[in-house]
Amino acid sequence: MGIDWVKLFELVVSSALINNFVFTMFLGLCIFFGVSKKMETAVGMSITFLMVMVVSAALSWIVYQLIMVPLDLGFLKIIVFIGIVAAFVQSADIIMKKVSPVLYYKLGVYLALITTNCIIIAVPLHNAGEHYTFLESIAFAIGSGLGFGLALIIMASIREKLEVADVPAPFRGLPISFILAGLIALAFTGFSGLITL
Amino acid sequence: MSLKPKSNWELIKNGMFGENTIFRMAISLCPSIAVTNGMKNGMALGIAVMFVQTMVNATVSLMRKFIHPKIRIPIFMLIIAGYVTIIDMLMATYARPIYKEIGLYIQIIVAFASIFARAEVFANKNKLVPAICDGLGMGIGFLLAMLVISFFRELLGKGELFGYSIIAGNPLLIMVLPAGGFLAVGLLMGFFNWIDMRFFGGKGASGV
Amino acid sequence: MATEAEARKLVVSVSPHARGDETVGRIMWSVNLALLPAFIMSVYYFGPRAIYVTGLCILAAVLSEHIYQTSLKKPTTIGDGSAFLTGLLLGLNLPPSVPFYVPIVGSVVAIIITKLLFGGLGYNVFNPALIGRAFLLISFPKLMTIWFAPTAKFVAMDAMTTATPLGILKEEGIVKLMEIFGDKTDLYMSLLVGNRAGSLGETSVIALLIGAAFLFYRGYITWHVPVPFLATVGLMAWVFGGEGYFTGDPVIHLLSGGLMLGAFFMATDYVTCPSIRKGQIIFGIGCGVITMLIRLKGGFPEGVMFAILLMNCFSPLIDRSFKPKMFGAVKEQKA
Amino acid sequence: MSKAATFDRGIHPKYNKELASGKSISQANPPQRIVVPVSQHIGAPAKVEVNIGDEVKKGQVIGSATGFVSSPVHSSISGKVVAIADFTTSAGRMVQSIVIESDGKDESVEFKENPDYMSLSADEIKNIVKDAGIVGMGGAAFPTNVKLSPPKEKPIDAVIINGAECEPYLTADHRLMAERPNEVVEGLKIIMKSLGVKEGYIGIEENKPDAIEAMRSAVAGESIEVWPLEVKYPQGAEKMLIKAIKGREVPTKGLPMDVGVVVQNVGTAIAVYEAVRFGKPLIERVVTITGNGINEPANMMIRVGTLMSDVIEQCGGLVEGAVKVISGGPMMGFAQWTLDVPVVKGTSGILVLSEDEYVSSDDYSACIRCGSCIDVCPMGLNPSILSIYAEKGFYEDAKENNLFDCFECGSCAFVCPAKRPMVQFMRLAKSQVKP
Repeated sequence: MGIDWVKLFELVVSSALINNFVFTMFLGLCIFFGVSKKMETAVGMSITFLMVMVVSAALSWIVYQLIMVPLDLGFLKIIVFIGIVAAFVQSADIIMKKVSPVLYYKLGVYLALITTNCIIIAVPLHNAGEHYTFLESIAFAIGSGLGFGLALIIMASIREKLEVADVPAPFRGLPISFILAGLIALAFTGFSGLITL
Repeated sequence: MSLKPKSNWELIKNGMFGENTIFRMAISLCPSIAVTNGMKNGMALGIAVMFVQTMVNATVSLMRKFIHPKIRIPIFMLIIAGYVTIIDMLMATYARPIYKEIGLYIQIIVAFASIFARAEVFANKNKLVPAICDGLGMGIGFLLAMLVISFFRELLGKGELFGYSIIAGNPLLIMVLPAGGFLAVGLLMGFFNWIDMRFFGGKGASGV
Repeated sequence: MATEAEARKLVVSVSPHARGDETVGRIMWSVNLALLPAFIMSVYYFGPRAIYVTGLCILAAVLSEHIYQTSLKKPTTIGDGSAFLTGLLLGLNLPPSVPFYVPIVGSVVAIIITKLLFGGLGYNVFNPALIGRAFLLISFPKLMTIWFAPTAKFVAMDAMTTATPLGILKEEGIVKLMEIFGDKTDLYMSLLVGNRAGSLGETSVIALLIGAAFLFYRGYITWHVPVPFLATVGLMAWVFGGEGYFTGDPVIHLLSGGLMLGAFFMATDYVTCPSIRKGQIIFGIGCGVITMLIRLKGGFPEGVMFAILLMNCFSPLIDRSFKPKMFGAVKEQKA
Repeated sequence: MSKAATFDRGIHPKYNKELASGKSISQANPPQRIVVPVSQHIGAPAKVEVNIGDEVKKGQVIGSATGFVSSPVHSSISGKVVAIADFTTSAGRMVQSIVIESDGKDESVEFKENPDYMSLSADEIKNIVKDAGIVGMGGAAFPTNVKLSPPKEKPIDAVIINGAECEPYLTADHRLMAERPNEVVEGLKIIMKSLGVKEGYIGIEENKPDAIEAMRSAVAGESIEVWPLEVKYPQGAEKMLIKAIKGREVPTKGLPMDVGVVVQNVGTAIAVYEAVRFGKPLIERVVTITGNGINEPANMMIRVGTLMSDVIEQCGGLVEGAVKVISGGPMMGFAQWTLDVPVVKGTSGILVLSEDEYVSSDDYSACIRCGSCIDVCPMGLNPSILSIYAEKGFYEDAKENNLFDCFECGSCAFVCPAKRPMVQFMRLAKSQVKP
């Protein structure tokens, strides 16, 4: 069975840069604006997100393609996917606490935030909608995770700089962050057309 | 939050303005940009959220005596997911063209922090009628925000409202694109903060 | 004796009591001056439209800064020449044919949204002129891509529309480009003097180089950004720009598009590029890579603007990752 | 050695040394009254040893050292103690000071001469230096005997005499080297002896060829090298000087002795020589009085405690339009609000700026991140970000960016096109966080 590596690679790049979740699909904005204030949290969040996204995409794909599609239960995907994500996050939380308290101390705080985040649930939903293969689903999850992490880290580094800027009072905090995100999105349109899937 | 119980009208008003999900609380931001490139889409999602919010609040309020506190989170999740599935299927059936554009975001209502938060903070502690009012207020507030944002974006970006041509000439295409969405929300947010500070002595949005 | 000192009102301030001559205004006006040759060439090739478009940009930029600052009761900073520079750069980056509202919208977006809302000069994350142009390109894709052949006559715009060399290269290939310009030497010469379609101020490479040389001489820009930028573009054009590997023509890519204007006048913008030298080299290379990526593979014929804007996003991150080499840094430090 | 030694980065301000560099050292008139602060040095203040009404002689101890890092003070005239109270010093602080009214006789206590000084032991030298109240005369005023007593685990292998005098305008060290080179060398030899060091260096900026010449002939036959240094500010900062001559970098938060070097100022070397050879305490020093705001620029031997107003009067007074009086050089000196402050052991110059030399930094603007300051900071810091943090009150962040390695040389402020008061920002931040 031949694996189309080029397509997988393009999928990763496209979901990371061109169709960046944050800048072109507007997902995960709460987290994006919420945790991009400090670099350290942004990095921790990015790592956690990437891992959770990949694992939940894999689990969801298995459940969806191997159980739900054959049984014609596709309409239940929202409930099932959120259940999978919640269960996985919960167990990851418990396992991490037991196995690596250090890692838990560093990343655990973000885990709690993840279940209610649309970006995690969007990946399996998108995969199901596009009928991706297993590997494609994983590639999409990796790309999305990388893209989200990239967005978070860029945003955090700029916001650290903005922290000391004389932003007019009504625009301080969230409004200027939105405008900033808009300008970054404007810059990211430069990537459009780079890869057409 | 408040010490004395509020009247039902106050609850609705609070949701609409005081604690407006998007402009004041700054949660559930994703759809504020994703679906606001046209008023039709914005309204559709706003109504969907209003429906889910109100129903979830009502259900949680009714069931609050029977839900064991330890498992309340998964239960809330299930309730929310249930209603989202209902609205998802309803829209898929009866509003096909709109659903094609914003279907993913309808499904993602399931992960809205605002809906979960109201269930946890308010509905779980209050009787049915206040809970419904709270949900309705929050929902209307959300709908209003959607309408305001999409009004500006559609008008500036396409020169149209609800798809009807309003101004001729070259519109600012960027406003209906992702970048313009962020810009519109940011500028509106700053504008509302300015009004709040200038005329009501507020300190600007809490939020992040 | 105390009375003498008090009567004289001695000034007390913190050291140092000697200061260099450089001021922000002097730097900004020098950059404006350095753009003069390019502006003159744009007037030569595109006629009064060049004055009209650039003038509108400058006027709108300076006015919006002034109005914003006075309405917020802040001291106005239009004297430092930075708003003028933004307007001038934006003007030189526009096609000659745009209707009057395009320069105005661009300047307002550049000054108000990109610069002043972020806290004014020094705090803006993006190059204002480039954001202004990107905003316009996305908003008015048709208007912003109507190019005119340089008429080299001081007449109204009656010239014929044509595509930019990069546009031709992208859509129809190098053969067509040669057909239009004759042989390679002719092509290079046309590109060098600026006898081609393009944005107002980007066409004349010679004029831009004269300005850049002036800035180098004054020490306002260093090689750290432009040289890696140009080198990367040249290298990538050579390696990936042709039919096979290592067959591309770097000269065409170096001389066309907004590369010279971007590399010397906009990527070097103090505020939005990294301030540490090592970081500037990374910044320059990044600009070059993205430029060529977009030119060769992307959806736009020209990538300089987006490349610089994208690297602007990374500037704070780059600055964060590179620290200047500290005197007496202790090597085996344990955290 | 074809190229003059130097360090990385730094700036080239206008030196303006020609105002005073040609003026031979002249003797100032004995003052009618002196004000002697008990703390003219880094470390514990001296303890007052006289009472109001006491008669004192020139060279008499009037304040005694109160610890290891401390230094005694002596009267520089003969007369009567008239007041002991807090007075403003040139650094702008209020310090307990002893005021002595001259009796006009200029009687001196007897100084213990010692022609055979090279046979003294290291400890004897240190004691003489300490009792003579000698402190670093370049400006920092660190007690010299402490520098001569490094802990055992930090062996010293070189002594450098700092003749760089990189501060613009100032010429006191230049004149001393040109006029009294042999005493500098003798002082250096004494210091080397007390530290048991074989290598001695004298670093001089190239813009003082006559001083280099004089020192070269004075060191003939000794194991001492004279090094011309590139003309660049702050060449005379200890760490920069060591880097230039020995190529060693003093580690961050470290001292010169951490790399086995002791640096002493030219004036200090002469003071050491005079103390050890003639038993003379540190009661006078050479001060450059210069700038376009003074009528007659000069290099003068001035008694410690003489009021600045007194000195300025002897130099023909201030010109019309003099706007700023600075104790020290233009880069690191202190601006004065009154001229009734005494010349102390660390006062290297009195600089009077006229209107056209004066640059206001009142209206500064936001940092435009041009990076000029990063290019010149001799310590390799990022002054731009430090100043922004200080400006906005993010003092902890400033500290994390090595705020405390800044020694306030002012190079960043000098080059800053936005005219930001960089040094003020650094001091503000330093005052708000613990090192």
